[in-house]
Amino acid sequence: MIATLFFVLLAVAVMGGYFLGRRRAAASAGGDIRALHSLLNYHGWNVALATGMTGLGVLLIGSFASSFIGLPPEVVYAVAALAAAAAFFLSFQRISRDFRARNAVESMVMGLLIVASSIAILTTVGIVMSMLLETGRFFAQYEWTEFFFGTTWSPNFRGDSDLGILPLLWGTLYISLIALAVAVPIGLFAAIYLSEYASRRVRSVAKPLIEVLAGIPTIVYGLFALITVGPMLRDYFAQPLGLGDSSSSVMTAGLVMGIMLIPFVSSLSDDIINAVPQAMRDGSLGLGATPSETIRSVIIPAALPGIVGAILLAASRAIGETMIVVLGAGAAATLSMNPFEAMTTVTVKIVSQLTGDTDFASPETLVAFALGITLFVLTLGLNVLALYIVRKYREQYE
Amino acid sequence: MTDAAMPLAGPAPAKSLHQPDARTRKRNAAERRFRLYGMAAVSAGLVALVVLLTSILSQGLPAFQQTYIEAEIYLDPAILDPNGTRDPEEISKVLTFSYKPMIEDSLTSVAERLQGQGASELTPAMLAGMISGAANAQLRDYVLANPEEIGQTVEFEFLTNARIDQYMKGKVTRESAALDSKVDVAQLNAADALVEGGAMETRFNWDFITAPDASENRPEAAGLGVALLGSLYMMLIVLFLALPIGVAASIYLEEFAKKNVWTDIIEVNISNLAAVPSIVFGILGLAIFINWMHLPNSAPIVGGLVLTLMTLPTIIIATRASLKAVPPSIRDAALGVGASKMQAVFHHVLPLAAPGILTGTIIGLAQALGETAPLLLIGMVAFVRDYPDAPPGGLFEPATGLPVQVYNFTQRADPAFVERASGAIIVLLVFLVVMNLIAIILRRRFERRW
Amino acid sequence: QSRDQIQVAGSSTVLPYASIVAEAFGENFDFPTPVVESGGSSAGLKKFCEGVGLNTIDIANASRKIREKEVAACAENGVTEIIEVRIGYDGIVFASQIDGPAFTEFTPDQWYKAMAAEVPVDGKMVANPAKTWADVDASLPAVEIQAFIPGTKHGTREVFEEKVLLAGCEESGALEAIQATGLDEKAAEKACMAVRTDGASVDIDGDYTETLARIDANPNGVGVFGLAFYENNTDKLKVATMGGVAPSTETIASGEYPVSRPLFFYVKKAHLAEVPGLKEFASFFVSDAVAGPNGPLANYGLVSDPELADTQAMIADEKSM
Amino acid sequence: MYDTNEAKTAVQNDVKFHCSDVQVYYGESHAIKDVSIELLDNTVTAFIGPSGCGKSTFLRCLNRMNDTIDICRVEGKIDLDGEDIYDSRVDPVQLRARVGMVFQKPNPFPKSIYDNVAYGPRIHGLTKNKAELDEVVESSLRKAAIWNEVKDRLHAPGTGLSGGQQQRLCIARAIATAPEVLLMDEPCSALDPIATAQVEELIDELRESYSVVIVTHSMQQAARVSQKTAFFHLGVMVEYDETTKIFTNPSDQRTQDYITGRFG
Amino acid sequence: MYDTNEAKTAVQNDVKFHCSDVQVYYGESHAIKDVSIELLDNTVTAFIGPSGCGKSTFLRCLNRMNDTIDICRVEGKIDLDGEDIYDSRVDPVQLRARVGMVFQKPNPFPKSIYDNVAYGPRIHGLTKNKAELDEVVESSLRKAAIWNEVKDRLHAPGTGLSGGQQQRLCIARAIATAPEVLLMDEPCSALDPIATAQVEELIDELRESYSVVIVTHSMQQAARVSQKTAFFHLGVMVEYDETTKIFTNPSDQRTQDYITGRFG
Ligand SMILES: Nc1ncnc2c1ncn2[C@@H]1O[C@H](COP(=O)(O)OP(=O)(O)OP(=O)(O)O)[C@@H](O)[C@H]1O
Ligand SMILES: Nc1ncnc2c1ncn2[C@@H]1O[C@H](COP(=O)(O)OP(=O)(O)OP(=O)(O)O)[C@@H](O)[C@H]1O
Ligand SMILES: [Mg+2]
Ligand SMILES: [Mg+2]
Ligand SMILES: O=P([O-])([O-])[O-]
Repeated sequence: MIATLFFVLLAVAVMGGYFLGRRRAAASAGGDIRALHSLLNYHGWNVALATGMTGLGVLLIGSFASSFIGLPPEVVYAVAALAAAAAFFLSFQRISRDFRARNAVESMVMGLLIVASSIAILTTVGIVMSMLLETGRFFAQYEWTEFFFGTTWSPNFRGDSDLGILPLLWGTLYISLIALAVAVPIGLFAAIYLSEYASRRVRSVAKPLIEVLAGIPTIVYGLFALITVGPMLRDYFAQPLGLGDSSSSVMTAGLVMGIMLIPFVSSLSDDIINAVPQAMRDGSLGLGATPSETIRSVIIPAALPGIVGAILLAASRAIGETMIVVLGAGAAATLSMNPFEAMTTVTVKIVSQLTGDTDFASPETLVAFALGITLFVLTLGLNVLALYIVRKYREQYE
Repeated sequence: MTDAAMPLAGPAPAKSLHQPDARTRKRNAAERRFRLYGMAAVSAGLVALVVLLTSILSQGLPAFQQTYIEAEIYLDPAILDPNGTRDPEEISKVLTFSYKPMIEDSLTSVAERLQGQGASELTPAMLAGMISGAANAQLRDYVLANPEEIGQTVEFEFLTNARIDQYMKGKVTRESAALDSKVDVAQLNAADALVEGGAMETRFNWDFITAPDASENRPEAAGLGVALLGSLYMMLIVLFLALPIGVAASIYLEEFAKKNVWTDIIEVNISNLAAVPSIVFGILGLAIFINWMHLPNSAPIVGGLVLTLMTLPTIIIATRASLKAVPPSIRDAALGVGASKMQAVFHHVLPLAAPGILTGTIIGLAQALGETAPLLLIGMVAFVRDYPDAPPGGLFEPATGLPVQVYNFTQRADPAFVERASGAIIVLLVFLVVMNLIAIILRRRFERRW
Repeated sequence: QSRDQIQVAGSSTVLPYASIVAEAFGENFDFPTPVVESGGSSAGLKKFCEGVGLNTIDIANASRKIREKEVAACAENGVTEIIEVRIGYDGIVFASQIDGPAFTEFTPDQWYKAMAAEVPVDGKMVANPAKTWADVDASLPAVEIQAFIPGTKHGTREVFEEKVLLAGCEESGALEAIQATGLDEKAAEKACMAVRTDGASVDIDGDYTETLARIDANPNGVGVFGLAFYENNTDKLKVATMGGVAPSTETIASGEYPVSRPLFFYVKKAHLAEVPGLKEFASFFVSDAVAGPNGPLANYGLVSDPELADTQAMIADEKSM
Repeated sequence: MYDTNEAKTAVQNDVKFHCSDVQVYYGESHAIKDVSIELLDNTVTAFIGPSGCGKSTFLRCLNRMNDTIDICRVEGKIDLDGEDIYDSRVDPVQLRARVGMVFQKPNPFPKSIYDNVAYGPRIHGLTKNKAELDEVVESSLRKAAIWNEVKDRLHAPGTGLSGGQQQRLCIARAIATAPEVLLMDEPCSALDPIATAQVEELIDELRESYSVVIVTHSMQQAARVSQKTAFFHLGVMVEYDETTKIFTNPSDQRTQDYITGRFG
Repeated sequence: MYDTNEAKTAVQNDVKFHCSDVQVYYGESHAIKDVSIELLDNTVTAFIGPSGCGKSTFLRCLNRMNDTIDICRVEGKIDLDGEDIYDSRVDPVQLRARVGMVFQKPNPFPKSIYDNVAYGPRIHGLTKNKAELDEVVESSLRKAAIWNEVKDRLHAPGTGLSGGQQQRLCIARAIATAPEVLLMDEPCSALDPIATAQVEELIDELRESYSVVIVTHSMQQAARVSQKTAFFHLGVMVEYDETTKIFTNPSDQRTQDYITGRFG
């Protein structure tokens, strides 16, 4: 109730601030708004933003503080409302002909931008914090060397489990590689075709259609892998080649996951390729290059950072995917080179250990957190590498 | 300078434009191949889509149909109001379980009639068994609302039990029924007779879209209402938080932040967040939003926040890439006429980067809409029957989401849930397309070459 | 902060039963329908043990008994008084495609011989040589061994290992033979329960529907899953006897059928006074009309607890563990 | 030898820009070395010198456009009306509003022609209403000698213009904001003689109230429009003097060589 | 009035391009109207005319670069050595290899200077090995009068060059492919007189074996380097004749007005 009141009041103050700010600025200019340092809008925005940001900011800080010192919510709301009112009047008072409202607004917006980017950092901190404690508990109960260098993964209910991460890591790597081997060429060629060859009509239809692939729930892919692709691969490849007769396999999961990842590569790359200035294409075509030569040697290099970003995103999804792996690749943690054998990934085991039936204080459950942190660190390394590569090969046009 | 080495020494002998030379032919062949790969890639994507959609549609469309049966029920005072007081308090003490025998009794005559129409082994209990378990509740609600009708015979329309419904849709056959412990061939015969008599029909089922979930015993009554609302609430939160925050963060990182180790760390960090398995975001949400901030369990607000955090990296990565792709001369031009950097970005760079931003949003939202794992830990993978209120209050009330419903349906034992799972996927995809339609249209308008 | 509805979390095995009860509870009482989360016994208990207060859940479903360590962790967070409610039993059956090979009778020792990673041969442990069921026992069909057993996350797996593999190991005398190779008892038992990883046995990390789908796609496959799943799919599956006993609610309730496990839910006593309807829900859950042999739970596949009356009394008295 | 306009430089004008010891580096490479120069108000100053000698670079220092190039580093002191423009308190935005710029490569916004020109007045709030804005747009386009060509297609995209039209559009865009100083990097390079003459006329007109700095490769143009000329060579400002003096009697041999075309 | 080089036009050369009734439309607007012209081999042809009159547009027709502009539509017939270049059998790639182009706005690839120049020879397989390629790159850069400036930074990005340097880089890039016809859209607009002279020398040299078409706004330049001149006005080719003739005794009044600067 009080919350609703607060937000309604704040909204009114923000909107009112905008109009009053404009009014006052116009008045201070004495009729000729050109005399103002900043546009009327900025004066309005200045009051509005100052009020809104102060109100919300104090509210946030207040509720944060009250989670430690236990203030009643009424007090927090009251303080926030007062602060917002103060900000309103202060910012309103400051309006004058020479007041640099634009700069003020821009610094506030900049503040917002910084807050927005720090959310990513806070998320990371949150993730690490929420997993670190439990990871610590895990390593108190389980030898770290066995975890990192163990080659068997077989948790069991009576304790005394083997929880070596290596087979899981291997599975993760293998499945992701296959998925990327499917998604990257198809996605990239699709992006190229759509942005460079296809007519506008084809493009405007095909692109959103392919994007639907990203929206199909993964369980559908999983069942597709389980029911259709798995048996097919087994009957037509694995068995004739003598590579085993498991219908769940790395290959199944990888292929199906690859299909899901196509739009990640194609749509994002397509936008970036499309953004390469026409002058680059003209330059190359004018030298007698074919469109494909132009694409290969001029456009792709120029679009590289975006393309790498898209591929990384796809890889990230591959690493984080569970349902397709569970249904497509099985749940066996094996260290094998055979792509037609069942394997599993770190993420799958995070989910299954976390949602399983083992005692929640036992290493069998806690290992999920250790797996999470390890994966986090590993992907971090991967991303550093990617950043380095992009920096090295980046070609900035103009 | 040797003539051979120097191309400027003289032009190659003129060749006909109409007859490409060997090298050009080779290059053109390469060009055609390249183009073909592109077409093949696009077709591969489309074929995969068609295959998946076909299987979803063929399995899921029947879920939008449901079989109903008409029956006259004698509202027996002996059961409903044993004391004869007509006191609502008293009537409400009669549990739904007691309504079942009443239905059975009411149907005795119908059963006898049907025995003569080919369903010779039909017992009244079997006939009552053809009616959904939800009928009990339906009757009870009716009686509580109209206590004065007790003692009357009232005509009702009930859902049929899932097996009968599946029979009408051709999934249950006489052969399978013979083996099936949950249905009897006699019931199928009765169903045929009822259909002929006009007391049973299969028609479009809005309830599948609007009704709440139902328990495992009643696949026929399970709907997506709560899940739709939950997904809608969560997507609103994601859209209104992830898009502005993602774009703002990208703008700061790409346009304003000094390029130094710090921003490198943030950059790597964000792409790394994209690789964090979604369930870990659930762990985070549980720790931060529920255990620390004391937001309620199973609430769309928490789901929305968690999905926002999960979607952010996707939007940021896409946005940054497209900001990077805007040529610097555009920024120069704006700065040159005295625009501030902020103005240059918001007035010129952002509109040019819009297609990429929208793509990021489309893909990010698609991902967020289809995600179950993070919701698992914050209590949204649940059985929820009560609709949440309208926002803002409703954001804090329990709800599920469409993918959760899909997941739940696929976990259930009764085979009738299979079509409902696919039906839920169809609804989800329609939701996705509707949600992204604006983005798709906008993106098309912003796309330009320069 | 107030909250209207009861919050339940935990086992996905108990979920169907809990949601049947929740639905009926919502229909019959003036309280809102309880919210039943799934997510696994462990995750549910963990949430349960997070603390006392309205932002924590009221009931945890579990397909196993709460462990000592968990009780301790609970107590640490102030959750000291816990009411343990056993709602019945979950039977675990061995089923295959209805038109598939004749898997109709199994014994634990056959399963042990088929599933063991290593078996003792002449005083040495060697990798399990059995390729077909006929290799295990000539009376079984001569088809490739392809078993779909619950993954290591499932409580069912524990039951399977102990009540089938270990029992079969002992029965067949393999346990002794293993001990004869020089292992101590504990290690020998562990060896008995180690499942082969060469593909003959497939762990199912998903749920029983996955097992069902795999059997569907694999005529020779034998799946291990809950009775309720079988009962809802009798037209597609045929079930095998175990040690000569056919699984049914009666044989399981009487203890004749060896492979079953009890199902529980745990109630936070401190919440009984705070959350409207909590006590009513708990009593309703185990009432005869619901959990009795003719109630909707049994109808769905729960093996009703012969000692249900004790449980009802316990809830009435709010007797904690 | 060239036809210069001596009369106009008779009065000594105020100093607008005072630059001392300016150094510019692109990463390691030292592009501008020790340039010290005073640019006067109400004066057209021409920067001449061989391609790649640093004219654009120096020009971009004057309104801090170099800030946008990551690897570019500026040292030394540049004062505008006595205030150091590289001071940390200086808002480069305000600076650029006062010191406008026409870039060497025409860079219209991918917007309509009208919006291209109206952009500056809009963000600086120079007009009270739409009618005034229309007027500013029209007069700017007229001054930049492009009005006749675009008046029927004001809402067509600016990027769909010919090279020379784009260049004039950019000039119109720059003067629409009415800056105190206008930096023009080869504003007539893509223009035909008539358009060039019109732009030169514009420059001459602007001089009445503003200070103009123009980079040009055409000695004739420098001689025609400027009162002061600076000759750059390999990043060094070799000579800076009255245009008349530079073109008739340069004091440095390199200048002499350059203007007589004996260079290189 | 202008200083032209009559001697060189003495022999009558073969026709290289034969254009008749060429029309170009940008969407609705008719940018080139009824242009018929014969461009000769071993000849430098200059296109002159006011900005926006359609010079670039027509130039781009000659190697079908207009194909890349969606809204652009070309009608009429353009023959290269007797073959219609808009014929459906014609491969624009082969055409463009034979008819090279230097664009009005310098557009170096975001690659190293070396790779920019080596690009054409590489795709056309003009060199046998790295050493040969090096040689081609060097000689092209030398001819474009930029070698000295970039020889120490061949592997620096081409986009980090000054405007004039980029322009010369693009010239080097175009001649490295050794086309039969070279279309140059204001190749010297950003160049100082000395560099301009060097490029003009190059053009003169190229004429020995190729046909060159150059768009220029400088009458002097047209007069210096070309043997034939075409004057465009408002999309119409008003006059096409010997350069000497155009600059001394044009037959059309508009030409007369334009070259004497009385236009507009
Ligand atoms: N972004 C850049 N990165 C690295 N070097 C640069 C960059 N811009 C210019 N340079 C170098 O700095 C020097 C001066 O360049 P500048 O653009 O100032 O020349 P300029 O006098 O304007 O030449 P032009 O008349 O050709 O435009 C040149 O050697 C050029 O290569
Ligand atoms: N992409 C385009 N879309 C629409 N109109 C265009 C386009 N390019 C050029 N035009 C128009 O076509 C006409 C001819 O343009 P063109 O570029 O050929 O002129 P030009 O003679 O090269 O001029 P300049 O000397 O200024 O480069 C002009 O009116 C121009 O505005
Ligand atoms: Mg320059
Ligand atoms: Mg042009
Ligand atoms: O979900 P479960 O804990 O019953 O496997």
